[in-house]
Amino acid sequence: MRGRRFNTQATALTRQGRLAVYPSSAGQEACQVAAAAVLSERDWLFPSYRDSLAVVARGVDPVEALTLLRGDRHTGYDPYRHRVAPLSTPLATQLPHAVGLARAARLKGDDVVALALVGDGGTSEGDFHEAMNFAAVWQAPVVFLVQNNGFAISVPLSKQSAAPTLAHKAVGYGMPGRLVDGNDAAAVHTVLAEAVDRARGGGGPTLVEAVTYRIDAHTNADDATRYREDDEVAAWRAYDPVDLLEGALRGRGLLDDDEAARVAREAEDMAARLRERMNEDPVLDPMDLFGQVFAERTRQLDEQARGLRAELDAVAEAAGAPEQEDAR
Amino acid sequence: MRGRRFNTQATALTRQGRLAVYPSSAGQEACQVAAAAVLSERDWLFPSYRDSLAVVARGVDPVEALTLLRGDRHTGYDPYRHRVAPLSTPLATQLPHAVGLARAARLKGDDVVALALVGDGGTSEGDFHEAMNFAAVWQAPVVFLVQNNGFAISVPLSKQSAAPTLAHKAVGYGMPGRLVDGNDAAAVHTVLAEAVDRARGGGGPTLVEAVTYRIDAHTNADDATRYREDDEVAAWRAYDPVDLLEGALRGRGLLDDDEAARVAREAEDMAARLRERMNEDPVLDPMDLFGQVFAERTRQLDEQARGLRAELDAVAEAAGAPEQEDAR
Amino acid sequence: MTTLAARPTAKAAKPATMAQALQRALRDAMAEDPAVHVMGEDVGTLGGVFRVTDGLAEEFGDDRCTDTPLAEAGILGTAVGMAMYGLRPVVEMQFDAFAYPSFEQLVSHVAKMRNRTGGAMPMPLTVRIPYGGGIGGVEHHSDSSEAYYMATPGLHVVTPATVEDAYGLLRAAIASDDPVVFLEPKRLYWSKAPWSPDEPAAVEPIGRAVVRRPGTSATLITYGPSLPVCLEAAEAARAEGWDLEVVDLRSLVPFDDETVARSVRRTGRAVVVHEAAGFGGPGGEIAARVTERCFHHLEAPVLRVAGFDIPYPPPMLERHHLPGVDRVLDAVARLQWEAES
Amino acid sequence: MTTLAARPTAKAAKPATMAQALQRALRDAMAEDPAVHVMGEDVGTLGGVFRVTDGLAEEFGDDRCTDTPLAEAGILGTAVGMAMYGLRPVVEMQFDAFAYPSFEQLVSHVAKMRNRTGGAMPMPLTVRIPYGGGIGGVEHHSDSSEAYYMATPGLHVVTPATVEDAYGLLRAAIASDDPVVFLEPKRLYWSKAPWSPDEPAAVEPIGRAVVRRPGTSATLITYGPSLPVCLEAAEAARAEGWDLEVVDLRSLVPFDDETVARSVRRTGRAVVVHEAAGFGGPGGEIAARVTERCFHHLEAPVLRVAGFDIPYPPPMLERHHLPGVDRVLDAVARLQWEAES
Ligand SMILES: Cc1ncc(C[n+]2csc(CCOP(=O)(O)OP(=O)(O)O)c2C)c(N)n1
Ligand SMILES: Cc1ncc(C[n+]2csc(CCOP(=O)(O)OP(=O)(O)O)c2C)c(N)n1
Ligand SMILES: [Mg+2]
Ligand SMILES: [Mg+2]
Repeated sequence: MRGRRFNTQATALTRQGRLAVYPSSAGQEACQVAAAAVLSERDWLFPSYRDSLAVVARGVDPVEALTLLRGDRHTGYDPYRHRVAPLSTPLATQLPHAVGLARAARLKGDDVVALALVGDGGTSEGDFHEAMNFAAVWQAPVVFLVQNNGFAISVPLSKQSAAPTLAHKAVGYGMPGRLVDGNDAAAVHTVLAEAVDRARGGGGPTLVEAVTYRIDAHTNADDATRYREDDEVAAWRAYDPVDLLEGALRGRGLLDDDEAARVAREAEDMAARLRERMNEDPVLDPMDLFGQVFAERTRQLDEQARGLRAELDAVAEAAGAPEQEDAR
Repeated sequence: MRGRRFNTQATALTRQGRLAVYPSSAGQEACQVAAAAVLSERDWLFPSYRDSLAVVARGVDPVEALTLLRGDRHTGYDPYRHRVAPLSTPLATQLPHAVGLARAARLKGDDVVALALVGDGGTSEGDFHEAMNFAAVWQAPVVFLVQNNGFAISVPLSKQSAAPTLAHKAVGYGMPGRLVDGNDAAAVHTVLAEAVDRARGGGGPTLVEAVTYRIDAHTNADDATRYREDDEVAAWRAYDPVDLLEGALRGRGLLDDDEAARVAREAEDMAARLRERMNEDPVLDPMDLFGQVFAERTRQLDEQARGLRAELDAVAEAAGAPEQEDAR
Repeated sequence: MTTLAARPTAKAAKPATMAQALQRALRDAMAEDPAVHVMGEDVGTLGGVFRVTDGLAEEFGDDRCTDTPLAEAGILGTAVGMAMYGLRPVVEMQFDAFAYPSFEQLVSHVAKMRNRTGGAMPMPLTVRIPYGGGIGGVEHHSDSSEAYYMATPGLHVVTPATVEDAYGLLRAAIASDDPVVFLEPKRLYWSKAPWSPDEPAAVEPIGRAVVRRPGTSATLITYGPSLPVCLEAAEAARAEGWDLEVVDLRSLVPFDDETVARSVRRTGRAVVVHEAAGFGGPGGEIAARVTERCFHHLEAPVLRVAGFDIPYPPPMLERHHLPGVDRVLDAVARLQWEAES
Repeated sequence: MTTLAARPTAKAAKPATMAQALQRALRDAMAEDPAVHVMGEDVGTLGGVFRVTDGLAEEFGDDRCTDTPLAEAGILGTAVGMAMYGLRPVVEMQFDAFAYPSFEQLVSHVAKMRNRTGGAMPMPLTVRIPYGGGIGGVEHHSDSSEAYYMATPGLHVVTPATVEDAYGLLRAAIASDDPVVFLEPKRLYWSKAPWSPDEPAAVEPIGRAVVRRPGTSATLITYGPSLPVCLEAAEAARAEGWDLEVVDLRSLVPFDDETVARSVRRTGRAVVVHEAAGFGGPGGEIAARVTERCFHHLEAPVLRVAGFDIPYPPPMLERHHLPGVDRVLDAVARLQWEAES
């Protein structure tokens, strides 16, 4: 529910120009939340660009999780604080990172599992293949979660793969593959938990395919009517992961109207706080451009920094304005 | 038999310095010869750097097939003459080429199948994955033959893959996978022929794994004793594909001593001719360096060619020698 | 070489965008030659994320304009195979940084295939790559990757800066029997110029630079996304008494030494302007060759205005990174004018 | 910057090869710091195809010196993950052209990770790449790929030309908290120099060029495989009355402008020498920055002697492609000496 509100709020922020772009995970909240929930504190999450909700669910400050998409900085959070790798834009490239980190942790004797997220489209990349193979050969404690939402932007799964399921890809690496209803939060959680346990216990990697659907367009910049039918969307809307979870909880007597109202209020509060904070203009210092390229700034970058400093000073002087400038 | 002689002759040529390097396919002759034999004239073969024997078996002049390794030119043959792509040194990169060519032929309505060769090590590359996937999605008329010879240079299969067999990799792409004894020429031929027929009939791609062994070192420059036991080699030597075939043919009465002697003589002749021709110094024109970079030589290359011409002329003048120089 | 005004002076009906001109070039090439095949991610039904392939799948079918699986090495690798069989693939890479997975196919096969087969196997394929910044893209969506392609013998590297050239150069790229890396300046996709789709411009031969603005004081050498910046700078420079010539390279490979050197010999001063990082970027090559050819005509060293030597910055800071009019004028001011007076 | 003789003057016992010095650098780094992990194709049991990792798996175990599956993007990508966890991976690419599959990981992650995380996530990894020609390799085994890495902000690019530097620079690369592309000149692997493995050279800080041979007439600027060629040319030039200074860059990034400019200001003439193709190669950048800094000291344009703008040729023709002593002397002769007398 909070996840849904996060998505609608973020999408709303793009309309207000407060986010440059937002790849919504509406419809995929079960996967997003389960991926975060299944990990212990010392584990690592490797998100792709669509997974900012999972990042938030892992504990990262929502504003920090959104800076990449707001445009004020790249990764807005310290990856080490909550053990969340940067949101990865180049598809599937985060998968070998997860494998390497998992292996490194195991070599050091640390009890760490890495969970890496990728889309159905991303499974076609060579990096997917190489990461799966390295993970299997090394028996690294890593779990791959494919969120199969049926599309890679406009390209449907049928043009992406001829495999019976994406989970079948596990066979070729000698690792277990699991297929799960990606809109059933409890089911996703169960399957992932099993995989995480196996990894933790030395049983090696698992590939999990969660079948789900992207309710929104690819990003706010995309026009999804070009490539899919309203009917299809409507059908998936009716099979909503948030509703499903609510129904299941109510069915088992774990949620009543009061509780539901409380959660809804909390989600509204969160969205309001997020809206408010995102409406603040970030204060940026252009001189930061040079500070983190290398451990020590090279002389060439010193020189370029001096040049920019002089330009900014000249502008500031001309305007009689303070030197620190705001970003828009 | 001729194949074996080709390998021993080529290896011998490296010792005489007539080949810069030779990656022998001794032990893999059954695969090499079957791969060529199974194709019809209009089909295409996509060899890797180890497959010069298959190239020769396809009809390419042995000297032309060896120029790459002798060092006088890159691809020594016209790929269109026998429909053989250049020997590919960057591993697995030839696989997407085969898929693209097969697709192009089908789009043009031509009855063409592409057969692509790759090693066990090459299956780990991203290009293998992407080629398999494109082939399956496009149902392209292509056959992938993995010659699993147990090693990628020094790295044994156990460090390369955790899959039950490499043929299992087919599952993840939705294509048939076949496992075959790579030292049994008849079996390899049968399995490949089936796959080629399926491709030709519109049934799409097949992955074939042929289990075999590299009897020689990786190349003449390699020292295989560093990474494998003599026992292992001896065991595989005893399971020799040429002997196996001879035994099978004799068993079925298709080969007698006279015939065997005739084939042996032919192989010796071929080797002798090859030795003789390879001992001729190739005549090379350094000016060829500039001729085939682009369809039309750029002004910059014209200028560089003039520079080299002047250098060569100066050398020739100083030596009083003819301008055309030989290559060593 | 011809001297053209900045805006092409076609007998145009209404203005068209660069994206539209590119689309039209693809369309006309496909209509004329059945060997031309377009392929890439989202190029079919969607018409590409920049809509450059809009309508092509509808008009020519999925087999001529194909949505591929999401794998750039696979896209380029299969295109190589198609070219081997006589087709003329036009590959779209979705963004600059997403062409990198195909780097091995590009360098080791596309660029080398003709040469390594003694001319038997040409590679008549075009790789379209939207490049550069200025559109507020998140990281990995704004790289200027032209230096990589320039450093790879066997490739032609072409980039249009005007609507008319977008059409003319893309037609030439597709018609070329050599592989062309065709770099499309993202931030000019929506630039407009009077250009009639019914009378599209002529095919513009690859390899010829053009003087976009004649001038006498100094030469600005540029290409692609930086052309408008240079033209604006040249206008602004008039106030300072400088009459700047602006050369649009259009083709980075082959490089038009004649046009560039002729201009610099005349003006005696030059600044190279591009978005790519300065160090190891195209400007070094350009400055070096201009200096080799014009040394005794130069009043000052050839200067460079380029992106900083940093990974491309986040959207809110990109304007500080991109070479702008002021930075170009600063460089012009440093061309040692005292020496003259 | 220090002025050294061409051959390091260590208190050496017997001569060692560059390959041995590199092996020793890896060994010492691994012995000192358990975070150092070596990985790549055939680096374990075999000791690498050039034997640079010889004995490391035996001494430190398979987990510290690891034979990986055959997939370069996977090797570098998993190394990135290991670096994220605090290790110091040293990756071996088997040959220059076989590093290309890992290009996306290198450009989009290795080079950018520190920057894109605001400094939180450094990438203390080293990518060792044997590069260049001259050893009779078949195609795809002799590329000079340094221009690609120079054009990628965020990487250090280092290349030794002497046995002593091989040790000192590799130690520095591994110790660096920034990613270093460490380019090993293939044809110098078996070059020898007096160098005592028991008293290995000091760690040589990255970023400092060195004058290998002092001279007064002109400066040869070079690095890696071309250093011996330049030293030989400098000897031969004495007969022509030229006293050539030879600068070995050692580090292409960061670039030591001071040492290079100081030399060229003094000599007034310069030639850049490298194997990589001239167009778009390192020489353009070097010539441009030298000219920017030394313009009024230059008697002639900075010239370049480089590989031709062609795919690397087959072994039997490579000697025509590689810059040799004669070609260097020719360039020196074109440095407009008439003007002086
Ligand atoms: C290497 C690479 N190629 C192309 C892109 C451009 N791109 C961004 S998202 C996307 C589709 C991704 O589809 P999928 O993996 O299914 O994830 P989803 O968007 O559905 O979550 C593409 C092609 C990219 N980011 N990285
Ligand atoms: C992309 C790439 N990486 C590395 C190499 C170097 N290399 C040449 S052969 C070889 C091993 C190949 O093993 P396999 O695929 O099993 O084929 P085999 O040699 O056994 O026939 C390696 C690593 C290469 N040629 N291409
Ligand atoms: Mg998807
Ligand atoms: Mg093998």
